[in-house]
Parts: sequence; C-alpha cells; structure tokens
Amino acid sequence: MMSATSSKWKILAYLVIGLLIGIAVGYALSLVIVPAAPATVAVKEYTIGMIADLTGEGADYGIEVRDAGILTVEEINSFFADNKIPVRLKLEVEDSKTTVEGAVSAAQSLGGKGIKIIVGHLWSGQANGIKSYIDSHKIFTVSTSSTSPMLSIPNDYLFRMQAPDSIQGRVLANLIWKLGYSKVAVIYRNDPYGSGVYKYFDEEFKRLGGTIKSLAYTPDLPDYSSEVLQLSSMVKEFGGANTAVLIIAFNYEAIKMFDKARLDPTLSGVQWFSSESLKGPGILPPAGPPEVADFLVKVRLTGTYPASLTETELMKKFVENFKARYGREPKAYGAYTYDALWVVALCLSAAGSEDPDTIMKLFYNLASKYTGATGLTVLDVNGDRALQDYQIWEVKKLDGTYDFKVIGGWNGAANELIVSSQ
Amino acid sequence: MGGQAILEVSNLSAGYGKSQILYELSMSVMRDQLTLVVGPNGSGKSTLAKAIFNLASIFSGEVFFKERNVTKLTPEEKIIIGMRMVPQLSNVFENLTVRENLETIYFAIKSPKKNFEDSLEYVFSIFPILRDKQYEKVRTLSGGERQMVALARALVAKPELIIFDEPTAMLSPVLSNLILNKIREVNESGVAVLLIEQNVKTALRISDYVYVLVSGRKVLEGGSERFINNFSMLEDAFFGKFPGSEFR
Amino acid sequence: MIPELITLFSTSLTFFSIYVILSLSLNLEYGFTGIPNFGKVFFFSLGAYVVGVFVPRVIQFVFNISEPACSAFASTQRMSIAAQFPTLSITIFVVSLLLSGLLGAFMGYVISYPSLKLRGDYLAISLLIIAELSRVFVRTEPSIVCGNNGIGGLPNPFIWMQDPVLKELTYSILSGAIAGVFYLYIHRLVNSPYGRVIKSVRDDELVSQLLGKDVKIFKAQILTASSFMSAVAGCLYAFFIGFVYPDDFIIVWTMYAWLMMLLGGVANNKGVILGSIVMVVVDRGLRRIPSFWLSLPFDVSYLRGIIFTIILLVIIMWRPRGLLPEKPLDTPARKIFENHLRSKNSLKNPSS
Amino acid sequence: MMIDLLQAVISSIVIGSLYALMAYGLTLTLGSIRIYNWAYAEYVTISAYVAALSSSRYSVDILLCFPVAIFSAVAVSLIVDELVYKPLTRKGSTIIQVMLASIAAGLLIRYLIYIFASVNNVVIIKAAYTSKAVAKINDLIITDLDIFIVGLTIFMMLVFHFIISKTFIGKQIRAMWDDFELARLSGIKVDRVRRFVCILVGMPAGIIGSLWSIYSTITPTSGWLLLLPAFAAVIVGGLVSILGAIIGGYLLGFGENFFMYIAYKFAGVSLAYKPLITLSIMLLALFIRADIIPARWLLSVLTRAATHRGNGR
Repeated sequence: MMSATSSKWKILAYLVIGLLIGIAVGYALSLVIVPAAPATVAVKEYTIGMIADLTGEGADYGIEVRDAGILTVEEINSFFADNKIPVRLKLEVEDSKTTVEGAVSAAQSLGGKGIKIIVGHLWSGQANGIKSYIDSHKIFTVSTSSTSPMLSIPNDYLFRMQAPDSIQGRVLANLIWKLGYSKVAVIYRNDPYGSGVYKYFDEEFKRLGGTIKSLAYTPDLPDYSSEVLQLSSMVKEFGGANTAVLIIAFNYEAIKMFDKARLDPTLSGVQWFSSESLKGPGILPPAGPPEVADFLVKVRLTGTYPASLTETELMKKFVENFKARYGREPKAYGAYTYDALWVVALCLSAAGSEDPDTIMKLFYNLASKYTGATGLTVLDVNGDRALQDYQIWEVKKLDGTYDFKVIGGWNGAANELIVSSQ
Repeated sequence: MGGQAILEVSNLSAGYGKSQILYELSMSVMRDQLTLVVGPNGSGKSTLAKAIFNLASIFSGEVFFKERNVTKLTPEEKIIIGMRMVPQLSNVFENLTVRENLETIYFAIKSPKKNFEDSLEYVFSIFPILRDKQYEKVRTLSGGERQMVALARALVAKPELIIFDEPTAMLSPVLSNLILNKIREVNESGVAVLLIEQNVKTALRISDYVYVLVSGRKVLEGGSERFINNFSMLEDAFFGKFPGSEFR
Repeated sequence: MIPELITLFSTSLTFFSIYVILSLSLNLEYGFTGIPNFGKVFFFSLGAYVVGVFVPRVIQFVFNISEPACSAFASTQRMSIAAQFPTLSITIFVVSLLLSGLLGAFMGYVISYPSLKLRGDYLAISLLIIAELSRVFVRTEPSIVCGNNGIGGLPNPFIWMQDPVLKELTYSILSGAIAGVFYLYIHRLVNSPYGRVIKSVRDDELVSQLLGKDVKIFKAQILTASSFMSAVAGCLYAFFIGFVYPDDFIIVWTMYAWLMMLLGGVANNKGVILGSIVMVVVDRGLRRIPSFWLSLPFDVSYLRGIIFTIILLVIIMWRPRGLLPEKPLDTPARKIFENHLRSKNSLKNPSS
Repeated sequence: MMIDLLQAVISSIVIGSLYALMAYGLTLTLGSIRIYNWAYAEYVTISAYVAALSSSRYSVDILLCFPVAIFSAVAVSLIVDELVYKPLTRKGSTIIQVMLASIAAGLLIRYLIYIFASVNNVVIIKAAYTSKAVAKINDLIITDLDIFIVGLTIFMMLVFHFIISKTFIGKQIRAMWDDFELARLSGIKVDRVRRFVCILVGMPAGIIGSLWSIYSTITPTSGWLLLLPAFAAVIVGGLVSILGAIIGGYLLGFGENFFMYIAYKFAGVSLAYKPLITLSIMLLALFIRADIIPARWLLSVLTRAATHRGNGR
C-alpha cells in the first residue's frame, strides 16, 4: 500500500517536472525566435499584435479578422518586397475569448512581448477594457470593430476604422422614421456597444418626433423568454399601428430572442430593425436555424451596415483573394482589417520606426489620403472614421437561400438616405 | 476443538488506518455454541467484529469460515456465504419499512422468492410484535423494537453464524434481558453466535464459552461456568492483574 | 530583448505574489483550520471592487471631473492626471489597499457567523453560491463598477514613472514584498500556540472545545484574517490589470487557489510557494507560446485549463495532502520536548 | 396584461419542470452515493450537443435524438463515476475533496467540449426542430414544445419514483441512501447498485440536455448556467429529499419567470436581476437549514412532506 502510493507520487512528480521542463523550453523558444528576425538583413521586421476572439461565442467574427489579417500581411510583405521597401510585417495573434478580461490579458501579454502596435477585432467592451493599458504603455491600437461613441476620445492611442455609432444611431433613426414608423420598442445589449447605439438613436428619433420604449438586456443569459415577453407587451401598449421593433444585440443572443419572438403574434406582426451586429455569419442558415430565418423574412428585418455604397476595386480584389484562400466570403470585419493593416504598414515604411507617437501623427494624415476596400478612411479628431457610408440591408429569401439583400444606403458625405422603394 | 469450529480466527492483527488495535488474536466459534467476548472499554471488541467482516484494516492473520479462508472476502460476499453481523449502533434502515428491511437482506442473498413469506413467518414467530408493524417505517419504532428488527434481519435468510456487537447497548435492563434471551433462543435453534457484550454478568449466564480481551490482546478464555463460579478472576483480568495483561 | 525579459519577470512576479497570497490564505483556512472555503474568489473580488469604486470616485472628486466615472473619457483623464501626481497615486494605492483589506476582513467576519453553524459541505456550497451571487449582482448593478461594462482608468501607483518596464518592475517588487510579509506573518502564526489550537480545531472540534477553546471565536478570527489577505490580493490584481470587470471573478479563481494549495501541500506554507510557482510557470508560460507553434487546431487557453484540471484531479486522487507533507510545528517548546524524548526514549509521543 | 401573466406562468411551469428533473438527478447522486455532483452540468451540455448535432447536422429525427442523447449522458455519467468518484470513495476521501474533484472534472469536460465545438465550428448550435403554437387563446400561446417538456419531465419523474419506491433495486438504493456500511452488511452489492444509480442519474441529464437544445440555443456553458438553479432547487428541497427537490425546482421556475415578471411590471426591477432571485432563494434555504434564519419549520415542512429523508446529519 505504501509502495503503491509512493509510486503514484513518483508519477505525479514526473508529470509536474515534465511540465516545468516543457514550459522552460517554451520560454527559450519564445525568447530565441522573437528577436531572431531583426538580426538578419537591413530589412526591418515589425511585429504587429493582433487581438481577436478566436474562441467563445464571437469566434465567427474573430477568426474572419485573423484570417483577413494573415492574408493582408502576406500581400503587404510581397508588395514591399517587389518595391524594395525594407519593411516587413509579422503577425502575433492573441485570443480574447469573446470576453473583456480576455482582451485585457491578451493586450498585456502582447505588451509584455514588447509589441508597440496592435490591430484587432476589439468590440467596444473590449476596447474599453484595454484602453487604460494601451494608454499607459503607449501601444498604438487600431480596432476594426469597435463603434461605441463612449470611446470617441481625442489624442488617445485607440484608433478605430469604423465611425462611432453616434452616426449609425442617427442613420437607424432616420431609416425607421422614413419607413413611416413613429413608435419604436427597443431592446439593446447592456454594454458600451448597445447603450452607445441606443443613446444616439434615442436622441435622433425623439428629435424627429417619434416615441420610444426601451429595454436593456443582460448579455449571456441562458434564456431570454421574459425579455421577449416584455418586448411584446411594450409593442402591445403601442397598439401595433406604425410601430417597429429595434434590436441591438449580438447574434448568439439575438437567435434566442428571435426563436421566442417568432411564436408571439404581436412581435411577428411588426417590422424589425437591427444595427450592423446582426449582419454577419451565424444568424442565417446553414449556421443559424431556418425557422428563425423565416421569422426574419416575415418581419422584414432591416438594418444598417457600415460599408461604402460604391464597391471599390480593392474590395472586389480583397473578397476574391479571401474566397480563393479560405473558400468563404468575408462577411463582417475582414475588409476593415485589410485597410487598417495597410495604413499601419504605410505608416511604418514612412516613419522607419515603430515609435507610437510618430505613428499616431502619420496615421492621421496617411489615413485621410488612403482609399481602401472600405472607401476613404478619413479620421476625425478622436481617431475614429469620420466619413462613413452605411448599406441598408434586409433579410430576403431568394430561391431557397437566405441572404442580406442591400436595399439602400446612407451617403456619409452628403448625409442623405436612399432606400429603394418596395 | 477445531473439529466443529465454524469460525476460526488465527493470529489476527487489525486496526484502523495505521493504528493497530488487535494484537495476534486467535479464537474459534463452535457450531452449536454461544461464544462470548468480553473486555473493558477500548479493548478492541468491536474492532474484532469489524475485522472479521473486513471492515477494519487487517495487518496480519487469517479468518476461516467453515475451513475456508475468508479473510479477504468483501462484507457482501461474507453475507452471501452465511455470516451475519449486527452492528452496535446503526443496524437498521430507518427510512425503510420493517418488511423492506427484511427484504433487502433476504433477496440480496438470492434466496428463493417463494419462501420469503415462510421466512417472514419464522421471524415473526420469534418477534410477534413486528408482525403488525411490518408496514411501518423503522424510524417510528421504539429502541427495543429496532433491536428486534436488527435481529430479525440477521435471522431472516438462513444464517449460520451471527456476530452481535453489544446488542444491549442503550437498552433498559428489562429489554436487554429480553434481547439476550432471544439471542439464546436463536443459538438453540442451531445458529452459531458470537456475542460481544459489556454487561458481563447477564451475558455469562447465556453463553457457553468466553474470551476476555484486554487492550487488544486475549488474556483469558474458557467455559462460562468456570467464570460464573469465581467471577473475581474476570474482575482481576479487567483491572489488569493477569499474566499477559501488563504490557503498556 | 532585455526589457522583454524584465517585463516577463515582473509580470510573473506580480502574479506569483497574488497567487501566493490567495493560496496562503486558503491554506490558513482549510489547511490549518479546516474551513473549506469555496468562495475564495468572492473575497478576492471584494478587493478589486473596492479599487473599482474608490479610486475613480476619489480622483474625480479631487480634480472635480464632471464626466460620469464609467465613461472612457473620464478614465483617460484619470490616468493622465494620476501620471502627474506621484504622491497622489501612491497615497490612493495605499489607502485602497487598506480599505480593501478592511472590507475583506469585515466580510470574512460576517460570513464566519453562518459558516460556524453550517456543516463543512453546506458551508462549501453556500460560499460558492455567495461568490457567484455577488458576481451576478455587481455585474447587474451599474452603480458599483459600471455593471458588465467594467471600469477602467485605475492608475497604477507608479504610473508617473514614464518607462512602463520600470513601472511594472517596481510594482511587482512591491507586491512581492507584501506577499513576503504575509508569508512571514502566517509562518509565525501557525508556529505559535495559537497555531496549535487552530490545528486542534481542524483535527477535532469537540476535543478542542472540551479543552476549553471556543472554536467559534478561532474560526471567526481565521476567516477574518484570511479574507483580509484575499482582498488585498484582489486589490493588487485590480491595480495591475488596471481594469475591474465582474465577469473576471468566476469560480476558476477559487479552483486555482485550491489547486495551488493542494499541489504544494496542505498545511505547509513552503508547499504553497511551490504550488504558486508551478501555477505561474504553466499559466504565464503557456501564454507566451502562440498557438501556431504548438500547431494546435484550437486555442492554447483551453490547453491551459485542461492541464490545470488534470493536475488537480491527479493530486486529489493520489496525493490529497499535497507534494510536501505537513511538518510538525517548530516551536522552542517542541525542540526542548524532543531533546527530552531523545534523552529517555521510553515514552511514546503523546498526541496533540 | 392578464395574458402576459398567464404567459409568464406557462414559462414558469416549463422552466420549473426542467429544473425539477435536473434537481432530481442531483438529489439522487447526493443521497445515495454522497456526491455534490457539479460535473452534472457537463452531462447535460454533452447530451445537448449530441442532440443538437445529430438533429441539425445529420438531420436525425428529433425523437430519435433523445435516446442517443440520453445514452451519451449515461455513458459520461458512468465514465466519470468509474474514473473519478469511485476511486475517491474507495480511498475514503472527504466529501469536500470529492466536491472539488467533481468541479475539476466538470471544468475538464467543459474545456473538451469547447475544443470540440471550436474545432468543428459549432460553438452556438440549436437542435433542428421548429416548435409551433398548438393552442392560441386570443394572445396566449402554448407551443407543442411546452406541452412536450412538461409532459415528458413529469412522466419521467413518475417513472423514477416508481423505480425508487417499488422495485427491489430501488429499495436497495434507498438502503444505501440510509446507511452505506449497513447496506454492505446486508449483502447488497453496492458497486452494482452504484452503477445503476449512475445510469438512473444520467437519464434525466440526457433528457434535459436534448429538451434544452430544442428550447434554446446551446453553448458549452449552457449546462453550468442551468446547474446553479438546479442546485438551488436541491438545497431548497432539503438536499436529500426527492420530492423536496422537485418542489424546489418549480418554486425556482416561478421565481425566475412569474415573480420576476411581476417585479418588473409593478416595481420596475430590471429583468437582469433574474439570476439573483435564484441565488437568493438558494442562500435563504441554506441559512434556514443552518438555523441562521429562525424559520426551520418552513423547511421541515418541506422535508417531512418528502417521501423519505436521508441522513442529512
């Protein structure tokens, strides 16, 4: 008996020791391999940190961003090589697990590796989380996905390839108003993103003269039936006539709500609207359940999506390359990653160093000249996208397959809304 | 003696975990006899019972049941081959009815189903009170009745040896006498009994052969009448005046 | 290269200290006194919440920043202000350290009341639930740390050092020192007569009661002390991360604390140190290995979790008292006693 | 208004029956083999994934998915018991150590599920079944799923009750529940009974999992999110009383939906506080148990109402 336990103990000891050795080797590798690159030739290699939700509920988006990143860096490097520009990029990807603390620890571990530039699919909650860290450590960060107005702050180290939702909120308000709805029941995610969009939607829609009832929901609950119940009673109180529902949610929560709502006669009797977060993989078949898709067709789910109205050449090219490489279409933030990385690359080649403050200054004026896959990337004083066109899409069922059909757009330069009438 | 011994314990050393309580104890229980084990508190009487049933940890020595080495058998298997034990404290299933209490042990031993009623009859003939309480939860019974249920459980499925661990603990004198007499009856009906008791005087009267344990060692043994005649011998043993009892 | 190494060192040291404090306190509770605290993360989070509530409010009050504390704008302002006032940021740090400690101690005392009446396993689940409950509450209640948005802009006490590397190094050393103090404190405590008493409480409450020791009081004191420590750990963590987010404080933290304690050795403080070292090495180490080097189809973070849980299971199965065994107390009295034994080795070693 | 309340009542009953069935499984483990089985959450998750995948990816008929899911849950339950719980019990570990082990085992399984899900890109998934409204009293909707869930759970609970109280193996389980050592001294083959208990415990998990995969989308954490209320139900029910656990389940179902809805409607309490209701009820129950809240009679009523009370001392 004693001998048995002692042998067991030996096994355990070996396990732990083996682990330690393995990790030690890991350290060694990581320390040897990271600095190995610069020591080669005159060509400077800059490591760009990338934070993306590779795991968890948001993985669909994160993985697309990562893949777009890898693709783009290859393109950039080959371009620089052809043009004898002594700059190369290298991507260091960290998972943020679709959680805020995941993003924070990812940022810290990137910072720990001495990385000065981060490009990432950081939704507003995450961007808000890492903000203090990147500011105090002077890490130049570009987010492809964050749109919360809360984060529109002058001369900080956070730049965003998308316009803040102060614009999207207004666009949604005008859209809904223009389609002839004066009463809206809103359900929004209780986080910087949801409350951000809601805040500006609320202002604009009230200004236009509409009335609003709203309900904030907590993310990541197992079941949303009581929220949906509440939503439907809000619609009932409106009396149904020229009433609409606006949902500002992440797809995996939205699916649960739709699945409850589709059985509710009140809720399936009115038109639904949504912000850009629902346009993307995961909500329509094959990923999403068909009955939900049918519901979305029935309630004519209509929403906004930040993209230039006139599809640029670069966009076409990017989409082709992406398809060719990964065999699927870039649905959400891929194009923004593409632009972000290109502008960063140009800055690096111009600056010849990765000193964040120089990069910051360069980023402003280079971005304002660069017309990428998503159009002209002019920045405002807060380092956010200044001019933003929005596509207006609606869920349609065309010969058996569901898709987001573009039915109109918002011209950011001219501040005008065009919706094809039907 | 070994001839018709049903239970043989040879050089048994046992205890709990690492602490030893029994030291090289040897004893045997005859088929037709009521064997008594006495000793002061903490002399290892209960440990002996547990060790025989492989519920305490055995360091050395063997246990033979009907000339078969059963030292390593699990308690379940020991039940099946006809050994029974009535523990000192929790010896009935409180939340089962009397009948269920009997069923559990009866059917666990794969006894023929049709005979169950007969065995019940047999048991109820010994403990008539239980007959009309058979559908009541044991929880609701009195202390004496519980002990009877415990005895009944031991008897219901044709046992060959029953070990009683202080069956009269926490019973009134009247009740304990009743129980002890029942145990005697059981023994006379042809079941070997190993009785572990504290109130020696009463137990001596019903027993045939006695072992005296002091601090885990056998210090004395012999026919009961011998002790009934000069009880002082026992007392001396208890208070450690005997050769073999002055370790410690 | 070199700054990287330093940053790696300081990050590891900071986490090491936090882990040590956590597991030490758990060891004090479970290892020495036998209180199964499955709500470790609750006391840990308390410290962080104190930081999240106290620090922003104070800074914004002192420099009357009108912005709502939750807004990212305000948090940026807080950071920049704190960077200009070294004394301020340090004072705030010290004060919030004390505050969180005190709050932790207080809650520990409050919790000790029910926990004395509950049987061990009830206590375990109820503490586990309390932890989960508080998390959900804080996550829902916007007025504490901005609900599930979390609150940022918590200036590191050394933010005024312009060089982040130096800053983190200093901070890590400071937290290391704090951990060391706690270590010495507990070492003294458990090797004192008091230590003997709590061990007796762990081994047999009844006996120690019969010996005239009021078990309740001792348990209450232990819970108070250890909760103080856990809260301080939480405070250190919050200042290091610079962001407080309720969903960060899930049951996994509790598991980590248990893992470290069991791995090293129950009721053995050196063991706890060992456990924390293993923890840091695995945790930080795996963080530094990007997934494509391991060429896994999935992310490393899962692998980390799997390794931890497997170690924990193995430990519980085959080495429930940990790698390093519990040592007898080294008190002067005992040494004398042992010499006495050696001189005439006839007596057996009396228990307790 | 009235309609909404009724709707809330319906969802209370539906959710309540799910909790009740889950609580049943937990109580059975706790009572008969003395384990706070936190890994139970993952049994549910696994079976949910099995059901969802087989129905949506391989388009198996949903009714056929149930047996598959149940089987998987039972298998997991047996494996976990063989690999983790039984060895620990053999070694005579304390209930605390076993609880720790069960949490660890649960986390391990959850990580594995995560890996599986992320590799196959099925992190969020839902069983392919379109529930329809079968009864519509002007706005009040009752779906076939509601009826199915309530019916099935109640039926299963009746079946289990029959097994426990009438059959011989059930009596043996109760004997073990009562006094483990004595059960061995009665010749009961405890290992066999234990295995049977694991099967009996796995089945509800499988059923819950497959029902949940239809009722809502599932993620690797779904099981854990369901487990807390289920455990709350167990505690409310007095930890080792089956009937108590079932009552507790429905109590929580109503707490989370009906009372929450009322609180929202009339007191304006944010719906986000839903989880708090569960946890507070749970804590309250625990404190009542510990006589910290002098309302013992309340619980003792519950437990006395219960068919039988294990030795919760």
